[in-house]
Amino acid sequence: MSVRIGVYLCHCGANIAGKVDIDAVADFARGLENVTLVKDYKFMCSDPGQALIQKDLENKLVDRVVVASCSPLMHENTFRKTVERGGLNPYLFTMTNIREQCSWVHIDSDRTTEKAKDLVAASVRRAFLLEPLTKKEVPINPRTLVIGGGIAGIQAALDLAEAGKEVVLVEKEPSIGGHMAKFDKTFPTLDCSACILTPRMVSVGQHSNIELMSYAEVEDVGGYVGNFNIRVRKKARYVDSELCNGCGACWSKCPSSRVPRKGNVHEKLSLGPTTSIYMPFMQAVPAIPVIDRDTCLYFKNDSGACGICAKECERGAIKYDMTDEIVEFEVGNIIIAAGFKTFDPAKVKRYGYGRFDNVMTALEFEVMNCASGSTGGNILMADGSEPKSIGIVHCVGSRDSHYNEHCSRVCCMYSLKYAHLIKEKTDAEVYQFYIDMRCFGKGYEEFYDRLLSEDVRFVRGKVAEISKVPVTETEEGKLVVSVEDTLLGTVRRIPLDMVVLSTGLEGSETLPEIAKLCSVSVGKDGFLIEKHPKLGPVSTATDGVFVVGGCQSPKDIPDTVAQASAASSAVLSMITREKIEIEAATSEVDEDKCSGCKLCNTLCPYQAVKFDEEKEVSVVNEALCKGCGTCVAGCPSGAISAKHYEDRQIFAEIEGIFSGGL
Amino acid sequence: MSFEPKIVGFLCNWCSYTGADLAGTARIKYSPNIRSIRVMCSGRIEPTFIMKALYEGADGVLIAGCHPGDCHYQEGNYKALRRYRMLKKVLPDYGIDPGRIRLEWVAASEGEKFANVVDDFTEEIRNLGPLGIKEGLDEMMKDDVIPHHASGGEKGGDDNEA
Amino acid sequence: MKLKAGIYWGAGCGGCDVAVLDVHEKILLVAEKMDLLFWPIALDFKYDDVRAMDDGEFDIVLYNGAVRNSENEEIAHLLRQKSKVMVALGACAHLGGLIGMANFHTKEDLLKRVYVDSESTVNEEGTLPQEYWEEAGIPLELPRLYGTVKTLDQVVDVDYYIPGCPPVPEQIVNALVAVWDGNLPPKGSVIGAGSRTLCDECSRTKEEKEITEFKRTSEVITDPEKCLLEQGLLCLGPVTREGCGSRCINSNVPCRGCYGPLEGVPDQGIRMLSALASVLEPKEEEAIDELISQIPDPLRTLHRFSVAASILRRKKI
Amino acid sequence: MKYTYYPGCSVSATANLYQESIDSVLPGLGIELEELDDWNCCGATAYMSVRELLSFAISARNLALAEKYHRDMVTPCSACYLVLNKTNRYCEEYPDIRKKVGQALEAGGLNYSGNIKVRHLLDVVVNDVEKEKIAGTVKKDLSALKVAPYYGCQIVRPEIGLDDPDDPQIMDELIRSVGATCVDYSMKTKCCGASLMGTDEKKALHLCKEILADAERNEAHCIITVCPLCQMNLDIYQSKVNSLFGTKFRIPVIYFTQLIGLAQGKSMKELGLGRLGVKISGEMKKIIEGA
Amino acid sequence: MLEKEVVYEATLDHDFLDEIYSLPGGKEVKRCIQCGTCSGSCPQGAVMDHAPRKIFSLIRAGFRNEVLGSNTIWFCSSCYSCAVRCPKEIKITDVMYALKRLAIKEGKVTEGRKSAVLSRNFIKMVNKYGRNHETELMTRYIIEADLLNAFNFAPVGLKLFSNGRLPILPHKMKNVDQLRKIIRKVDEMEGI
Repeated sequence: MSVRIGVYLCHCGANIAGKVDIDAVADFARGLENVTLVKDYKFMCSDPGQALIQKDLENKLVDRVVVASCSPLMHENTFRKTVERGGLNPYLFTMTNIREQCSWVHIDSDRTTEKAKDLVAASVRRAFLLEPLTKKEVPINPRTLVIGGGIAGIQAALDLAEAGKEVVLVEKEPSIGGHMAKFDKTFPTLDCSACILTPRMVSVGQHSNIELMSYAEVEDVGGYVGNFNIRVRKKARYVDSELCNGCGACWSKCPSSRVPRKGNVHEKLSLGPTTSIYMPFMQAVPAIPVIDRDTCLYFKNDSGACGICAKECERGAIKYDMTDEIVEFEVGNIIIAAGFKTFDPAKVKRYGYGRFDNVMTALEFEVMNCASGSTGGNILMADGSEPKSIGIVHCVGSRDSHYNEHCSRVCCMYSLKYAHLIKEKTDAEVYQFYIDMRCFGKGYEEFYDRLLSEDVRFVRGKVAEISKVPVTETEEGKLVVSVEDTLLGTVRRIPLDMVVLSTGLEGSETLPEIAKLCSVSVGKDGFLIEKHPKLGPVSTATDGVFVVGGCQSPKDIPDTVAQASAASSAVLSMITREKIEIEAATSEVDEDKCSGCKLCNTLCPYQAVKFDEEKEVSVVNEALCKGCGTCVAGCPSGAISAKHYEDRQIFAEIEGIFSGGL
Repeated sequence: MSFEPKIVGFLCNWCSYTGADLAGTARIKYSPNIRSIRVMCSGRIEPTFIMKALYEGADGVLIAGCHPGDCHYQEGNYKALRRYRMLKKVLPDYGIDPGRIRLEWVAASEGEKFANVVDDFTEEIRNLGPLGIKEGLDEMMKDDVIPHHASGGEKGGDDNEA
Repeated sequence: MKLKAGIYWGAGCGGCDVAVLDVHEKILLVAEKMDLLFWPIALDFKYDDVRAMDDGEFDIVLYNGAVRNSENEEIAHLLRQKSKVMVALGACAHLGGLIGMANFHTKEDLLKRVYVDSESTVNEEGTLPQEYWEEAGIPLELPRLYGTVKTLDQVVDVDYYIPGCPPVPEQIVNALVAVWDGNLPPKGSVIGAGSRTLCDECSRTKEEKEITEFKRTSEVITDPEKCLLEQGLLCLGPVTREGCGSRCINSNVPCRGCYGPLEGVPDQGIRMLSALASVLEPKEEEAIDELISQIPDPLRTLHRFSVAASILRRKKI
Repeated sequence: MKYTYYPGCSVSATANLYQESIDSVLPGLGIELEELDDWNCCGATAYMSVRELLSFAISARNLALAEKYHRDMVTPCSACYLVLNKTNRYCEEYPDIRKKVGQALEAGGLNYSGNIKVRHLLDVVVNDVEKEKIAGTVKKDLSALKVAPYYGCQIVRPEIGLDDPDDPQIMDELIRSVGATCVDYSMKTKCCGASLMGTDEKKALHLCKEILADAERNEAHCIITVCPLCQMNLDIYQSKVNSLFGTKFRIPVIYFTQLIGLAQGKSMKELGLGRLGVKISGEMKKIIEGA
Repeated sequence: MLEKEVVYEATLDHDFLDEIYSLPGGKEVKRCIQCGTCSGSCPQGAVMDHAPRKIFSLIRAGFRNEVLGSNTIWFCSSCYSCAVRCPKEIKITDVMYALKRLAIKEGKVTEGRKSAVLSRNFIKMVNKYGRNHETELMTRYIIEADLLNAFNFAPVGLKLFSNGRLPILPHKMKNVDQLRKIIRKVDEMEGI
C-alpha cells in the first residue's frame, strides 16, 4: 500500500518566507519519495490555511501530513485538530520547525533555505513511518487529597469543600495551622495572625466535606490522575480523640518536658505547654493533645512508672497502648501544600547562633512576640531584662552560594515588621542590616516608608561577623556586629544587646519524600518544580498533582492564599470534566521480546514500568506513563518502544537530514 | 570553500527545545549548521541515535537536556549524562575525537545559552575538521576488492583448498 | 530426494565446522538426508567442482567465518550463485565475530604486528606477505587481505543466520531439518535460536538493578543463584539472543554476546552501553567516570563479536 | 604510617625549633616522615604577587618529585600547605596552567600527573592517629595549663575541608586529648598579619595585639600554633607589640608539637623550647615543672 | 579621577571587568552583589584606599587606574577570610593576586612598592639557592626598600639570631640547575 504524504509550507507572512526560499523548498519537497502533494500558504495556521489541509484530507489526496511552519510547541495541537477534522488520525501528522529554529535565527538566506530543506526531508521520512494512535480516557474520582495543613492547605481544602467536593487533609503535626499559627502579627497591615487564621482552622475542623487527618503522614501514592491510591499512617497520639474534650488536666500535671532547658527566659520560647503531653498551641485544631513519646516518662521508663496524665484524665482518654493506624483510600487529585522550613543559622558559625545568648532566629523572635508565648509577648534578653539595642540581620542563609542561592522573599518584610514591633514595645534602637530592601507587594513599600519615619537605623551591608571581643569600652559585654556600611564605604562595629537573624526559607525536610511519592521533581533550590514557571504555576509534570505555597517557592501569605485558590480551581476544573484523556504517545513493551532482565524497572520516574511476575515480563501502565522514553533507551533487547518516537522513526529522521546532501 | 560542519542536535522537548525556540523568539542569531531532532526527554536519546547520526554524515552531535535536578521527567537527564559519559569514553576506539559529541544543559529560559552553545560547538567541530564516516568507509574499503594481477589468467582454486 | 548441501569456511577458526561434526549420532541423520557436495575442511572438493555446478544447484550452503580477504569474497559470490538458500553460520559470518575486532586497527598495523613486531618473530628486513610474486616466470599469488572485516551479508545476499561462537550443534541440525521440511521462516530471519534475550532462559534470579561497581570474573566468587550483572560482572545476556543453552552463564561466566542482538537492535554493543549506563548508580560526572573506568576495555567488551556489524563498522582512519 | 615530608624554608631556619619538636615527638605517635629529596621553595605568596606561573611551576617541581614516593606529602608550614594545594587545584581547574606547568617541568626533565595529596602535619596528627594513642603517650598532667589554639588563616582557608573556617575544632580536641585545658576565644582564626610584617609593620603588630589580647582576656597561659610565620609574628614581635601599644603581654607562643612533647614529659631543651622569643616562665613554668 | 565631580564614560575602561573575569580565579567577579561581607571581614580594611567591596564596584564600572593604583591590592594579607565568606564565592584573594600582577606589569605600583620589592627579592633568593634564605632576604629588603627602618628592624633580627634562629649560611638545594631550567622555561613562555 503506497503512502501519500502532503507537505504544507507556511510563509508565516515574511517571518519564514522573508528568509527561506519557499519555492525552492517546495520544489525540493516535490522530489522526495512518497510526497504526492506540496502546498504553500501565507499563514497555514489561519482558518483558510487549515481548511486547505482539511480539504485535501477529505478528498483523500493525502494520508500523511507534514506542516513546515513554526515550532510544534506553538501549533502542534492546532494542526492535530485540523488533521482530525479532516478524518485522519492526528498522530499521522508531523510538524517541521522552520521558523523559531530556522528562519529567525540564521543570517544567510541560502544556508537557511538549505536547512529548511533538510528539516522537511527529515519530517517526510518520519511521516512515512508514523502510526495511528488512540487517546484513552479515564474517569476522575471527585475526592481530593491535600497534603499539609498550613494556610495553603487550609485555603485549598476550604475552597474545594465549599464547592461541595470531598477533601482529605493530611497534616503531619498534631494541629493544622502551620507556620502562620506561630505568628503574632502579619505584615504589612499588622493584623493579628491568630485572629484571621483561627476561624479558618475551625471551619476545616468542622466542615462536613473535609476529613482531617492530623498527626498523620502520607506513606504511599499509587495510581494516576483521576485514580490515585493513597496510604496514610495516622501516628498514635496516645489520646483517644473521641473521648478527649481538650480540658488540659493532663498537661497541667505532666512532670516531664519535651523542650530542652536553656536556663534563662529564652528557654520556653514556645506556644502551648512544654510538657511531654501537650497541645502545640491553645487554638489547635483538633483540640486534642499528643504525648511526645521520646520524653514521656511513662514510655522512657518502660515500666510505666509515671502515668500521671492517665490518672488526671476524668474521661479516660489517655491510651498508652494506642498504635499507629494505617488508612487507605482513593482520590482523583492531589494538592501538595507541604510548606517550608527555616534555615538553620548554626551553620553560619560567624554569627554565633547557639554560642552566644541573645542571638536568635526570626522564628524564635516571632514566638517571643506572640501574646500566647512564654514571655507574654514581651521582648526580653536572656537575663530577663529589656534590650536597649537590637540588630536585625537580613539574608541569613539566603542569596548565598554556600547555603541557598535564592532570595527568600519574605525576610525584608518580616524584618521591617519586627523593627516596628520593637519600636512599639520597647525603647530599643533598631538596626536593619540589609543587602537590598525588597518590598514589592501591595502596601509593602508604604510600610518601608513608615519604618523609615520610625527612626529605624538602616545599614546597607551584609554582616561580616558577630563577636564578643570588645575593642572599646562601650563594646564590653555586648554582641559586636562588624559590617561594612556600603553606602558610606566604612566598616562599622556596632555593639548590640540582641541580634535577630532573618533566616531564609527552605523546602521542608519531608519534601523530597513527598515529591518522590507523587512523582514531582525537586529543583536545585530545594523546592518543588511546577509545570511552567509562568503559565503553569500550580500544576506539575504529573497530571493530577498540584503544588501550592511555601513548598513551591518562598512566598508571603497573600501569594500563598492566591495560589491555593488557584490550585483548588484547577482541581475543580478537572473534577467537572469527569473524565480525562491520557497521553497516547506512551511506551509499550513487546511481550514476545521482553526477557525479564528487569533493567528497565528502576528507570521509570513514575513507576509505570513494573515486572509482571506471572508473565515474567515487564509491563507499562499506560495511564502512568508520560512518554519520556527513558526506559526505551535503557532496554537492551529493544522490547520497549516509544510510540510516536520509535527508534525507526528517529533513524529515518536522521537519514532524512542527510538525504539532501547537507 | 571553507568546511561547514554538519551538526545534529537532539533536544529534549521541555527545556532545550523550548530554549532553542526562545532563541528564535528573541531573534538571537547563530550558525545554521545544526539540524535538531526533538525528543520528549534527553533520557530518550539512545547512543545508537548518535552513532547513526555520525554514520550518516554528522561531524558533531549535540545533546541538550534540562539542568540536573530540573528534568521534566525527574531524572531522565541523569541517564542521558551517564550514557553520554560512557559513549564519550569509547569513541576514541572508533577513531573519533570524543569532542565531537557534547552534552549541554539548556533550560527553557536559556535561549542565549543555546545560541552560544551551537556557535561554540560549531567552531569546535570546524577545528576538528570533517568526520565523513560514510564516505570514509568507502574510501577505506576501496582496496578491499578482488585483485586482478599481471598474470591475468583464470584465478581460483584449482589447487586451492581454501 | 537428498538435499544438496555445501559448507564453507571464510575467515574463521574452524570451530563452526567442528560444531557441525559435534552433532554426534545426529550426523547420521544429516548423512541420510543430505549430500555434502562441498566442505573444504573435511572433504576433497575443488572450487572448480563448484564452478561446474548449475546455478542454484545447492539446496543449502552454510557459510561460516567472516569475509576477510578476496578469496572469502570470491567464494561467497560463487556459493551464493550456486545455492538456493544461503545461511550465515556462526558469529563471524553473522556479525563479523571475534575477527571483526581487527576493524579497530589498520591492516598495516596488524601485518606489522604479526610479521615484524611479534615477540617470536625475527624479520629484520621487515618483509611482509606479498599478494603477487613471480619466481622464474612462475606467478605466485595470495588472496588479498582486506583492511576491513565484513559480515557475510555485507558482501552477498543472505537468507538465514545461525548465530553463535560456535553455534549449538543441535541448533544447526534443527536448521537443516527446517530446510528439508520446507518449514522456513521469512527470509532474513535468525534460525536455530530464540526470539528473546538470554535473560529469558537464564535461570538466575533477577532484581531491579543499580550498579555501583564493576568486577572481573577473577575478582569475585559468584553467587550461582543471582544475576551476574547484579554482582558487578559485565554480562551481555540482556542484549544477546537466547538459544545457546546458557552455556557460559551456567559455568558462572558472564555472557559475551556471541548470539548477537535481537531483531530491530541495530548495534549490539552500543545498545548494551545504553542499557548499562542507564542503571549505573552515580549521578555526578566524576563518579560516573570513575565507575566506568572499572570496565576493562569497554568497547571491545561490549562489541566482542559484533564490531563489523555495528553502525560504524570499523575504526575511522 | 609513612609520609613524604616537605619541611619548607622557614622550618629549616627561623623555625628550627619546630623541626626539633617534630623529630622528637612524631616517632612516638607512629608517624614516620621521609624528607622529600632535594625539595625547593614552595613558591610562597610573594611569588604569587609577581609571577603566578613561576610560582606554580616551582611548586609543582616538589609535587613532581614527590610522586615517586607514592604517598601523601606532609608539610608543617601553613603557607607551604596553602601554596602546594593551590598549585594542585589550579593545575586541575585550568587546563592552560596545567599545560604550561607541564612544559616547564619537562624542561627540567620532570613530569607531574597530579596525584599528590598535600596535607598539613596537624591534619595527619589529628586525623590519622587515634586519639587514644596520643592520650596513651601522655606522661604529664597538664590539666592546669590553659592553652589557646591559634589556627591562623591558611589551614582552614581557603582550601576548606580540614575544618570550619570560622570556628575550627581540631586543635581544640588535640589540646584536650593531651590533657591540657583548651581556651575558647574568638580570635583563633584571625589573621596575624605575617605577610605584612615586612611591609606595614604597624598594621601587622596591631593584628598581633588583638590576638594576644583576646588570649590573655581568656586567661590563656600559652598559645599554640601550626605555622612558622604565625609563631614568629606572635612570639618574636611580642615585645614590639608591647612597646608600641603599651601592653604587657608575656604569652609564650609554641608549636603544637611542642605541646604534645611537654605532655609526653620531654625536656624543654629537647623540644627547642629554650629558643622562644618569649620564654616560658611564671605560672606556666610551674605547671610544667610541677606536673 | 574619583575626586572629580563628574566621571565621563570615555575615561573608563569597560573591558576591565571582562579582563579580570578571564583571569584564573576571576570567574565569579561578575556575580558580586556589593554586600560588603568582604570589607567587613578584612583585617586591613581600615588602611586600604578602597575596601575590597569597592574594588569590585570599581572593576565593574571600569576604573582601571584607580584599581591598579590602589594600595588595597598590596595590603591584602592573604588571610582568605573574605574569600571563604563571600556569598557569591568570589575568590577575592586570588583576584587580589591577579591585580597585583597586572599592576606590576603595567608599572602602576605606587604605595604598595614595599611589598613588590619584598616579592622581587624573594624570587631572586629562590632563583639563587632554590630555597629562601631568610637572613639574606631581610637584609636585601631593608637595603633596597626600607633603609630608614633598618634600626627598627635590628632588635628583631638580633632576637632571632641570639636564639639561634637566623642561620648565616643559606640552605642550598642540590639540583639548583634543574630548578633554573624550569624557571628559564617559564621565562621563555612568558616572554621574559
